[in-house]
Order: sequence, then structure tokens, then C-alpha cells
Amino acid sequence: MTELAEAPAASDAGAADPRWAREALLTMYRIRRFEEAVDDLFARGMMHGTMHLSIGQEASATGVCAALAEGDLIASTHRGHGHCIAKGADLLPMMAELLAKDSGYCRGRGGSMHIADVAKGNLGANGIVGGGIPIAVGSALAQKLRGTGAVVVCFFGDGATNEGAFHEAANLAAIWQLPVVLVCENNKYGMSFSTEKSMHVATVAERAAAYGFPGVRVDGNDVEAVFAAATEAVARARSGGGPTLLETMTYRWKGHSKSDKNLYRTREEIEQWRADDPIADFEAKILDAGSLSVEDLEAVRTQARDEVRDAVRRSMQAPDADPRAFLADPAAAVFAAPLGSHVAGAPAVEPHGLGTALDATEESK
Amino acid sequence: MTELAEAPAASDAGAADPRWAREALLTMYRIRRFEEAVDDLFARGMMHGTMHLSIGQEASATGVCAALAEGDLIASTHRGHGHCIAKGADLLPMMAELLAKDSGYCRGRGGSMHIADVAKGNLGANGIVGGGIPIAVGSALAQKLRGTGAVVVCFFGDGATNEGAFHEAANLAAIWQLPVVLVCENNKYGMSFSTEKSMHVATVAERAAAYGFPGVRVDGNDVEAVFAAATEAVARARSGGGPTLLETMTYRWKGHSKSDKNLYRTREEIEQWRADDPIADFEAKILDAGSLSVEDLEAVRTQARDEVRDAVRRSMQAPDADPRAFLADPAAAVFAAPLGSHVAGAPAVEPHGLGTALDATEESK
Amino acid sequence: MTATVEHSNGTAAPAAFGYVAGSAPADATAGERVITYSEAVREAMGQAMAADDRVVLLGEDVGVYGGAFGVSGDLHGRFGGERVRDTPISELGIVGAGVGMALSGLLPIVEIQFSDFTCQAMDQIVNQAAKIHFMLGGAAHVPLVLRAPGGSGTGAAGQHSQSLEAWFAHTPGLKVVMPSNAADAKGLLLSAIDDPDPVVVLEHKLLYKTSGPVPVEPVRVPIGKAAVPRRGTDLTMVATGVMVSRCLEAAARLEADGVSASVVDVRTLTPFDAETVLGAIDETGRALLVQEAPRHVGFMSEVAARIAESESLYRLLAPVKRLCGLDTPIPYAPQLERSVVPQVDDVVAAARALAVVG
Amino acid sequence: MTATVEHSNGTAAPAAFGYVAGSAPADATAGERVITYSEAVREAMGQAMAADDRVVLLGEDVGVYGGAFGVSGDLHGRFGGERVRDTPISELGIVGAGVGMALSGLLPIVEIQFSDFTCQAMDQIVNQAAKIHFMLGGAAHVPLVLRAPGGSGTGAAGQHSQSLEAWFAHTPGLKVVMPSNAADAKGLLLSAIDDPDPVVVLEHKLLYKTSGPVPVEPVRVPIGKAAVPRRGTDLTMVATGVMVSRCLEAAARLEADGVSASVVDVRTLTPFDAETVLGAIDETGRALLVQEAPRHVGFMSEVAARIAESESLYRLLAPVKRLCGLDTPIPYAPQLERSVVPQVDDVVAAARALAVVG
Ligand SMILES: Cc1ncc(C[n+]2csc(CCOP(=O)(O)OP(=O)(O)O)c2C)c(N)n1
Ligand SMILES: Cc1ncc(C[n+]2csc(CCOP(=O)(O)OP(=O)(O)O)c2C)c(N)n1
Ligand SMILES: [Mg+2]
Ligand SMILES: [Mg+2]
Repeated sequence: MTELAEAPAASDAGAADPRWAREALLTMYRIRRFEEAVDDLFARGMMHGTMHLSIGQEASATGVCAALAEGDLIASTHRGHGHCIAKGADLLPMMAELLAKDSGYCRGRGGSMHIADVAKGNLGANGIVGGGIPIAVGSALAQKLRGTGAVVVCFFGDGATNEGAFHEAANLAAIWQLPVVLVCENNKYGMSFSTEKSMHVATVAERAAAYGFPGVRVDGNDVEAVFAAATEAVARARSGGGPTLLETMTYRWKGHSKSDKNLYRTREEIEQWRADDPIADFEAKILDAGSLSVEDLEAVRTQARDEVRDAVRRSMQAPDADPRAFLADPAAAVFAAPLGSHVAGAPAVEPHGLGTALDATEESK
Repeated sequence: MTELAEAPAASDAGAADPRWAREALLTMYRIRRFEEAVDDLFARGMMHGTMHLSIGQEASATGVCAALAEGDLIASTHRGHGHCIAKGADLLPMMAELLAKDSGYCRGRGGSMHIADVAKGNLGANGIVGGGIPIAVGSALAQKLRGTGAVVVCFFGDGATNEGAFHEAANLAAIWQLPVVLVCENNKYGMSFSTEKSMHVATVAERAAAYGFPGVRVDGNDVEAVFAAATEAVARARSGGGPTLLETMTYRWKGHSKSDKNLYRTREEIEQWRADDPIADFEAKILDAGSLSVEDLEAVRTQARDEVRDAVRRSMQAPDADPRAFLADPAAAVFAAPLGSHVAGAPAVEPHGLGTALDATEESK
Repeated sequence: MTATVEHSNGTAAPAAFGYVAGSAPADATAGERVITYSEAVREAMGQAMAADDRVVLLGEDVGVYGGAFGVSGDLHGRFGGERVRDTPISELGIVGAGVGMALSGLLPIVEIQFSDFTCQAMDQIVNQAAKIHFMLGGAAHVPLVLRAPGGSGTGAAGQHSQSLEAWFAHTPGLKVVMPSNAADAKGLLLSAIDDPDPVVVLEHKLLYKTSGPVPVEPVRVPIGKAAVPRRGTDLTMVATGVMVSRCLEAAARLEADGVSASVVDVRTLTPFDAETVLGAIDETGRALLVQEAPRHVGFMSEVAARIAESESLYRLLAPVKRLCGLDTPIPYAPQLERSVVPQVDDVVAAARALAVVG
Repeated sequence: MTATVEHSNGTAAPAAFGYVAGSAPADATAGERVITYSEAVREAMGQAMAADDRVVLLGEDVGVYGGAFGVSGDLHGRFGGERVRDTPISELGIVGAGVGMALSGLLPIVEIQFSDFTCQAMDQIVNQAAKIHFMLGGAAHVPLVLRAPGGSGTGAAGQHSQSLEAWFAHTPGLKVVMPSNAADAKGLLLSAIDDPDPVVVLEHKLLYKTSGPVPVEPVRVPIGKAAVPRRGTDLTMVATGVMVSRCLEAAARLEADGVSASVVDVRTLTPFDAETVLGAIDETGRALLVQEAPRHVGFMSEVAARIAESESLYRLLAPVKRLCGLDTPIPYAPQLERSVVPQVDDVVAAARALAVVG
């Protein structure tokens, strides 16, 4: 079994730790600038499809992924750019994917709702609300059976907790005590339907009571608080203590998707939440703690801006996904190419205690 | 709106009330004798398909249905003979159905897993675990919208609570505060998988916490206790207080179905539960209370036995479901016949506050 | 992509299986105006709800939001939240609730945001709604309408772009309609609401914003009748959904080249109007069967099979030709997305090739 | 209803799409013995599990109970509860878990007790398992095996008797097999476990107790190859699942009357072996297409369509004939149940009628 890199201990981490603070802030800026660029490209008609932006929610993805070690995995959602970036994806193939380029993560076949970076341990965004939860749980079962020591985090929204998929998967995670953290990013709405209306309990976290594992609610706009709660949940998962339902309270500044006219919420509510900007809040804490200077923060902003600009510029120049190549052999896109081993899509973790392939065994007969 | 018959007040009811005691005992005996006859017919190769018997669970169906008023509805399960009988179905068309007769409740098309007696307010058994729960919730929404005052009870097993259907339906019932009682008959196993293994909480009742309505566990082999708990839940539902999850603890004496070799449970466990026979227990209470005599009890037994014998004898003589008639126009069996009104399948309760049909309105234009 | 009027003159003739609407139809030619497909759907729902309190609409974001595609629009404002009911994201639960409502005296319309999410609700659609009437020996029926938009062309990728009509058509107990224009969107939906059986209404995302003449009155288009919006002599195109307008456009272009094509709009997949469809094929002896869904075991396989097992076979002047979506999921990139489903150019090319074979 | 040996001699030839088993196959004729179909399925799973620790089985009651149809039997005893894993009643959850396991280095086999309950899991089957490889541009694949028994004949009524293969065959990204005899039950399952893509294996309840010769060694039957267990001259029966043995029995009876029939066992619905199937039809010029599933938009519609759009059309001596299940749910009463799906007598009658047409 591959030794997993140690996650930073919670005690070191936070605004006071310059290295940690810089990383966390950079990640949040990368997410924001990336999505602002997407919003802009979309508005200018240069991007296809629809987009679900997580602007305003950056602290949740960032704090959770900061608690993960190399080899740990995530499963993401339709609102997944932030998760993907926080888990270490490259901005260039992400942007290239959204711009329908052959060099995109999915070669233009998936787009925003299906971006995955399997090598980095992102099992993929998912266009289906709740669709990733059973998959994450199955991956956690595989980690347990294979003894990899890896933890799987599953992101989903508040609305997803009303799907049967959430219930079935949470129950499986509980009975098998799997190394999984169920992260519910509660932004108060499933599209237009508020959590007050969509459930008759006050918090998503208390739904954990139905499965017998801890449910924890945390300020999802406070990257340190998210990190601390996630670190605890990840440690529980890794040590065999089973799942946690972690509810991060946050808010999306933008509409649900491109078709949203914001009829179901008030301008005041939006303004109030925008005032609780996770990035500005964290910058204030950093400056308070004195770990980084104003110039340091400016450098982070510049870096994020430049990285995103670069990703846009370079992917604009990249060749489009090519229908001719695609049409030459569509079945090759649908079915897996011949493989020496079935193990693909798995993180770069060696199987543990698992034998050789059937074929090899047969040969030895 | 039709006035609903008053349910017997809980205070009158119980072993001490001769009328109530006799009714409840008769219902339990009807169920048991009916299912013993089914078991026998099946063993003798005279019955087709598979059978899920509720022998040992009679108090649950009986106590719950005793708490219902005329016009109230139930949705049932694969293990549904007891519910059907307790809700007032005739034994003859039930037995005829199982014997594949044209005079069966479903004209031989449904069999054990689909028996319904819509006129009596039984929306039907269901071959799909959890399948009836959303349907019951929808029916409860219709009762609420139509202002009928009717309550809907949904029966399901412990295993069903692991299905997404349970979760989604329970949540809908909660947010809309519907007049529905979710009755989980916990017989400790979903087929072979024990509740200890299939969930990581000690009781099904506590799953109600995820939806914000009461969860109540009761001795499901004590018909008086079931009745009392159901009466409270039904009253809550009828008065606008919303759903209740009622968990009745019981046990099935027979195997899950015909293929069961009972490998997953011990003889001792079965014996122990058989010693807690809901019928014998209730008889002892009746005799203790002195409300009925030994001869009275004997008369109840004889009546149940005779009714079942009669149902078997008469349905044996009834004409088989006829494939020729069926084949002459299969579409007529698949799609509804022309109807003056769409309202069929609904209990005999007048619509309330609902207008006339589109057609009528158009005519008046 | 313009909707046509020729095949929208539905009358409330008896639908298949003997169900007859209770009143004489309004005259279809009177009082038409041009509105969009999505307005037509909304108008049908509004007229039905105004006329009959039993009609209710439920679905995700159908309320204040007005529907993911804006179809329910102002209905929430007009009829209130009890009858135009927002639901949590629980497709299985809400279709099941629709079944229960339909069994209990209401006439529910359930909107599924994208037809792909019927996957979540298949148990209630297939094992419950479709079978209850049959399994109960006729003792109950399920007047449920399930509306869901299918199809590709909006860049929504594999999980939001499927054309799943073949599944539903293959499920005994369901009626399945695919309106291809605004008038049918209204008329078929009215018939679906009228119908005592569960009806799956597959709308199309790309059609929502297209316009066509639609009667003001609640004129039903009967379930079980195909339409023939164009008659030609050289070949017959049989199409469903968005492919109908593509075929009509292709036919117009082909005419300039001297190729004369009939276009048949299947409209109702179950019950299937074999008489009209095969009749139109017999007239030309050449059949081009066009659907957006993947070819393998799709609805046009059935149309081809009906030809192959009937007298129509002997009237064929060339082998049947299917023009379908590729057997792949729908990709995201616009250039790829377009390439996997038939476009007007593809129809023209296939028709030209077919017209000269044999 | 006896299984036949002629078409069970599968060899591990390269399957479609270039996937090649890693080792040379054992000689299929060596070391056969007669076992039941369900023993053959169990043997395939046992051999795969013994050979490769990544292979795991999960499903409802597959453990101590031994499976609803006794298929997993002693595997729990042999491999323990970690690898032969009982699950709660949560089809969506467990298929999803299978997808996650398949993405994370394991080779899961998920058993669904009755294929009808795939309705609960359609999202994970169709929107996830089938599409992930494609949507991710090839960055991951899903080596998931889904085993589920379909079919009628046991009195289990409408919700436990369906034949749903057409849905899966119509879903790009799934491979779909229907073993009709014990040897194929083993050999196709071994290939499915080997396969890097999701494979839906539709077993049949009535076949579980039938027996046939099965190789002792883990001999794969390639996915993508039809079998022709019988060759005749007057007509060609094309069948799936339990209908293969009914056709073979019918063919034997017809021989006595001087009617000589070929029987084709489709075996793999996706990828479909058009060459073998159409080739066998071409030889006789008469096609009788036999399936248990309802006719409307079923798998045999596709076979008919392939004929209608190919050169085979010109070789037909009579219209194609489909003999299918009625377009109804399966009723409970045995006499009704038998009447809605083709029986041997029906095949004989249809074949006789077809042999004289044209
Ligand atoms: C099964 C399913 N149902 C509905 C949708 C349409 N839809 C996409 S996102 C969304 C809202 C999801 O809400 P939530 O889970 O809270 O996530 P958020 O969008 O707030 O991040 C809906 C209804 C979908 N994609 N999948
Ligand atoms: C969706 C679905 N999955 C599986 C089955 C097979 N099955 C029938 S009954 C049963 C066990 C149900 O357990 P429970 O809900 O506790 O009810 P009980 O049988 O104990 O009364 C199972 C697994 C089914 N009928 N439907
Ligand atoms: Mg949300
Ligand atoms: Mg149980």
C-alpha cells in the first residue's frame, strides 16, 4: 500500500500559517477568477451549454479539499468547478473543456457538468443531482476492501438530500462504516426551492441521525472552520470511524444557472450574503494574523488572475474537438479501448492484498 | 364531503370491550386461517406463484386498521393478505384471486402481490419493496386538496426503509404535512438481511428525525398497543398534525417466501417469537378481562375457520380466469375502458371544492 | 425550423381504445394565432386547470421560477401553490405522488425537468403507473400525465440530452406522445389530461421557442393518430419530435432538386397509427425513417419492422433507410453534438441517396 | 426445454471493440459435464473470484441466503462476506456502489434480484455506468457487471416478470447479453467480468434449473457473437433467452412435418452480430423473430429493421414474422401468463404458416 501523504495537521493550519493561508487564498481566487471568466465567456456567447457557478461558495470546496491527502478522492456535482480546482486540477484543460477543445479534460465530450480529473482523484462532476453519492460510497468501499487508506469525499447540495440516492448511499456508508465524508454544501436553495420548504427539519446535518453517524454543521464561508471540521471528519473516516455528514452553510451569488431570473429570492438576501464574502473575510483574518502582507495578498490575486487569463488564452488557441475524428469510430469513444488491466480510473494507489488477474491465474494452470 | 364514520375511541377499545375484542380477534383469526389455507394449497401444488405470509404479524394489520374510519385508505405490500383482510376485504374474491379465478379481485391478473380492494379503500398490495409509499403519500395529498378528511395508512417492512422511495415519500409527507401514517412492520428481516445489519441505528422509528415528524415504536404483537398508537397517529393526521412513522415490532413465523430455507435465523429465535403469539396473547387478555367467554372465543375461531373453508370451497368451483376472453382484446385489459368520469379508484368520497370536468365546462361555453 | 399548420388540425375524434372526449370539439380552423410551443403547453394546462379543479401540476421549480424551461410560467400566479406545486428534487417521490393522486380523484400533471431524470422515477412510471389498471383487473386506473422535455442541441451533454421514447413505447400500459409543433403540443396535452390512462408527453427543448398557429379554444388532438403534413411522390420520411421540422425543411429543399417527399409525423408512439404511416410509405415505396434517438432498438426499428412484416414490404422500391442518432451518448461540444444527431443536411443527403436506389 | 451443446463452444476470440482476453482459451471440448444454468453462473463467479481478488459480488440476499434464486449458493461460504456482500434493499445505492467500485480498482458483479428492479437503479445504470467512459473522454472506464434474471413463467405477475432487454440495448455504452443455456451462462459471464465496460447480463428464471454441458475450465464465450445451434433450409428462427430452447424444440417438431428450420441465438444484443444473424436469414429467405418481451419497440424490431434496410430484404421469400409477447404486463394466473408469451406450440404454428407464405 502506498503511504498517503499526511494531511496538514489542523493545529498548524489557518490564517496564521503563511504557507497554508497563501495556498487556501490562492485556491479561492483561482475558483473565483475561473468562474468569472466563464461567466464572461458565456455572456459573450463564446461558451456553449449552461453553467452552474459556485462564486460565493469557494471556502467550502477549498476548506474540504485542504483536509485531504494525496490519494484521497472526491466526487463532485453540477456546481463542480470549485471542487475540481481545489482538488488540484489544471485550469488549462478545465477551461479547454468548457471551450469544447480536444485538449479538454473530457476531449469536449463532457463539458462543465462532467469534468473529472481522475489522475488527481476527482471522480467527476455529475449532471445528476445526487448521482455521485452512491458512486463515492462505492469508491470508499473499494478503498476499504483494498486497504488503500484513502478517504473519499462526496460533495452535493442541500437539494440533493431529498433524493433517494442520498438516503440509500448514506445508509450503505453507515452500515459498512466506510471512509467517506458526505459534504452537503447548503446554499439554501435547490434551484429555486428553499431548504425551509424542501425539508421539515432545520438542518441537513440532523438527517445523519437516520443513519447513526455524526452530522456537523459549519459556517461554509469560513475556510478555516470548514477545514477544521473536514479534518476531523476525514480523520474519523481514515481511522475506521465511519462516515460524517458535514453541512457547510454557504450561498451562491449568481443565479442557479443561465435560465435563472432570481424570482425566488430577494435582492436584500443576496446583498446580505455577498457581504459575507468568504475571500474578503479570509483576507481580513490573514491581515489580522499578520501572516501575509497586503502585497502578498496582491501577489496571490495577480497569480490567480494570470493563471486564468493564461488558461483562457491558451485554450482559445487550442484545436477544437474534432467531429471527423470522432465520427470515424464512435464506438471507440463509447467503449473502453483494449486494456492490459481493468484498473484505470483508480487513483495511483497500488492494490493491496489483491491477487493477479484471472488471465494470469489461468495461464498458471 | 361525506362524513367519515367515527373511529372507535381508544378509551372504549381493547380486550375489555366485548364488541371490539370480538372484532379484533375475528380479524386476526381470519388472517391466520386464510394464510394457513394458502400455505396448504401451495404445498399441495394447487396454487401458483409465490406467497409471502404474515402469520405471526396479525396484530399489526388488525390494530392499525381498527384505528381507521370508513373512507380512510391503506396502501399495502407483498406481505399484504393481513392488511387486506383487516381493511375489510371479502375472503372469497381474495382466495379466488390466488386461485387464478375470474372472480378474483384482480380477475387473475394480479395474484397475491397485487390484491387491491379499491372500494374498501385498499389501494393495493405492491410487489415492489417501498413502491407503495410514494403512492400513499400522493393519495394523502389528494385527500388534503380535496378536503375529504380521509387518512391514508401506508404499510411497509423494515427493509423498505432502506429504499430511496421511503426517503423521498417521507420527506414529501413532512413538508406538506399530509394526513398519512407510515406504518413500518419491523419483522427484523428484509428477506434474509437483519435490521441490525441493514441499518446503523437501533430503531426504524428514529429515522423520523430526518423528516421532522414523530417516530413511535410499539409492540406489534400486542393488538391493543398497536391500536392505541395507531389511533393517536391517525388522529394527528386527521387533525392536520401531519405524518407519523409508526414502527410495529413483530415477526413472521414462516419463511420470507417459498424459496426460504431459513439459513439466516435460528430455530431458537423462531421458537421464542412463536411463544409471543399475538392471537394467544390477546385471547389471554380477553379472558383476563372477562369480556368474552371461552365459548365465545371458540365461536370466533369456528367462524373464521368456516369463512376461510367456504372461501376455498367456493373459489375452487368458480370459473378460471379465461385466456380466450383475455386474448380477444388484450388492449382492453391494459388500458382503461371509456369512462364518463376519471374518478375511479378513489374511495366513495365526494370531491370537495372541486369543479366540473373540462368537457362540461367547454360545453357551457 | 418552422412549425407547420397542415398537421395540426386535430379534432377530438375518438382516440384509440374507445376513449371519447365528452364534448364536441371546437372548430379547429376558428380562432388560431401564432404562439410558441411552450406557450401552447402552458395554455393547455391553464385551460384544463381553469375548467377542472381536479387538474394539478407538480414538479421541480414549476412554481415561482416558472419551470426550468419557463413552461409553467405564470400558472403559479394564476392558480396558486396548491395546484401548481413546487416539489423537492425527488423524481421518484413526485411521480409516485402523482400516481397516488391519480388513484384518488385528481388529474395530476407531473413535470420532470429533463426526460433523462425519468431514470430516477422508472419504478413508479413502469412498475406502478403503467401496470396498475391491468394488475388490478381494471378496478382502478391512473389518469396521470407525465411531461418531460427530451433531446439534444443545447450543450447540456450526456445526462441532459437523451431521447428515451423507445423505453416508454416498449412499456405496455403507457401511452406515449411526442408533439412536434405548437398546435400539437397543446392538443395532445389536452388529450393526455383527458385520458384515463397514464400518458407520457415527450416535449423537446429545441421546440419550446418555436412558434406556430394554435387554436385559442381547447381543441384536442387525438392520441393515436399520425399526421401527414406534406405529401410527395418520390419518398416518405417518417419522423418524430424535432426531426419532423427538419424533415419538412429538407423536403422543401429537395423539391427544388425535383425530389418530392412526403413527411409523416408519428405524433403518437403508443398507440401507433400504423395505417397512416404505412399508407404514406406505400404511396411512394421508399421509406426514410428519421429519429434523434440512437438507432439501435429505437422507435424507428419498430416502424421498419412494421414495414418488413406487412404488405408494404412488397411495395418497397428500395430498402428501408433509417437516419438516427449515433449509438453514443450526446457529447457537449457543439460541433460534436450536432454531428451525432441528424441535421437537415443529413436528411437531404439521405433522401437523395434513397430516391435513386432500386 | 433442454439446453443444447452446438452453440456453446465459445472460444475466447477477440470480442468486438478490440478487447482481447489476456490468455489463450482452454479447449472448449475438453472437460465438460452437465450442470444447471444456475450452477454455471455460480461457477463462473467462483472461478473469477478465485483467480482475481478484485472480483466481488454484491446484492440483496446473495450471502447466507444464497441468492433469491439460489444462484450465489455457497459463494458466501467460500469467499466470505466481504467479497460476497449482502446489501440492504437499495438497488440504486448498490448499483451506484458498483460503479464507484469499478472506478476504483475492483471488478464488481452486482446482482439485482429481479430484472424489474433495475427500474430503481436506472440512473446509475444509464446516466452513470453507461456514459462515464464517454463523458470523461476516455479518462475512466466502468468494468461493472450487472446480473439480473428476467422473464415470466413463475406466476410472479407484472412487477416480477418483465423482459427489459430492449431498454438496455437501446442505451449506448452498455453491452447486453442474454445467455440461453448453461454453457453460455458461464462463458458470457466470464467475458462480462473480463470486459472493461459495463455489461448487463440478463439471465432467465426458467432457465436456472435447466441443465447442459459446460466446460470445467473458465472458457469465455465472446461478447458480440451470435450462435447458430441448428441449421435448416426452410426458415430461420431468431430468438433470445428462453425462446431459444422453445425454438429448438419447435424446430425438432417441425422436422417431423418436413419443415426444416435454422435457429439463431442472438446471445449478445449489444454489440449485435448482424453478420451471423442476417447470414442465417439469407440462407432460408424466411425470418421468424421470437422474443418473450412485448412486440412494440422490442429487440426483434431491430432485427426486422436490419433486414429491411439491408440486402437481406431482397432475399426474403415472405414478409418477416415477429412472434413476441403481447403488449401487456404479465398476468398472474398460469393460464393467462402462458397465453401472453410465445410457447412451443405458438412457434410451431407461426413457423408452419411462414413456411408456406410467398
Ligand atoms: C436528478 C436530477 N433532478 C433535477 C436536476 C435539475 N437540477 C440541476 S441542479 C438542481 C438544483 C440542485 O440543488 P442543490 O442540490 O441544492 O445544489 P445547488 O445547485 O444548490 O448547488 C436541479 C433541480 C438534475 N440535474 N438532476
Ligand atoms: C424494489 C425491490 N427490491 C427487492 C425486492 C425483493 N424482495 C421482496 S420482499 C423483500 C424483503 C422485504 O423486506 P421488508 O421490507 O422488511 O418486508 P418483509 O418481507 O419483511 O415483510 C425483498 C428483498 C422487491 N420485491 N422489490
Ligand atoms: Mg443548493
Ligand atoms: Mg421485514
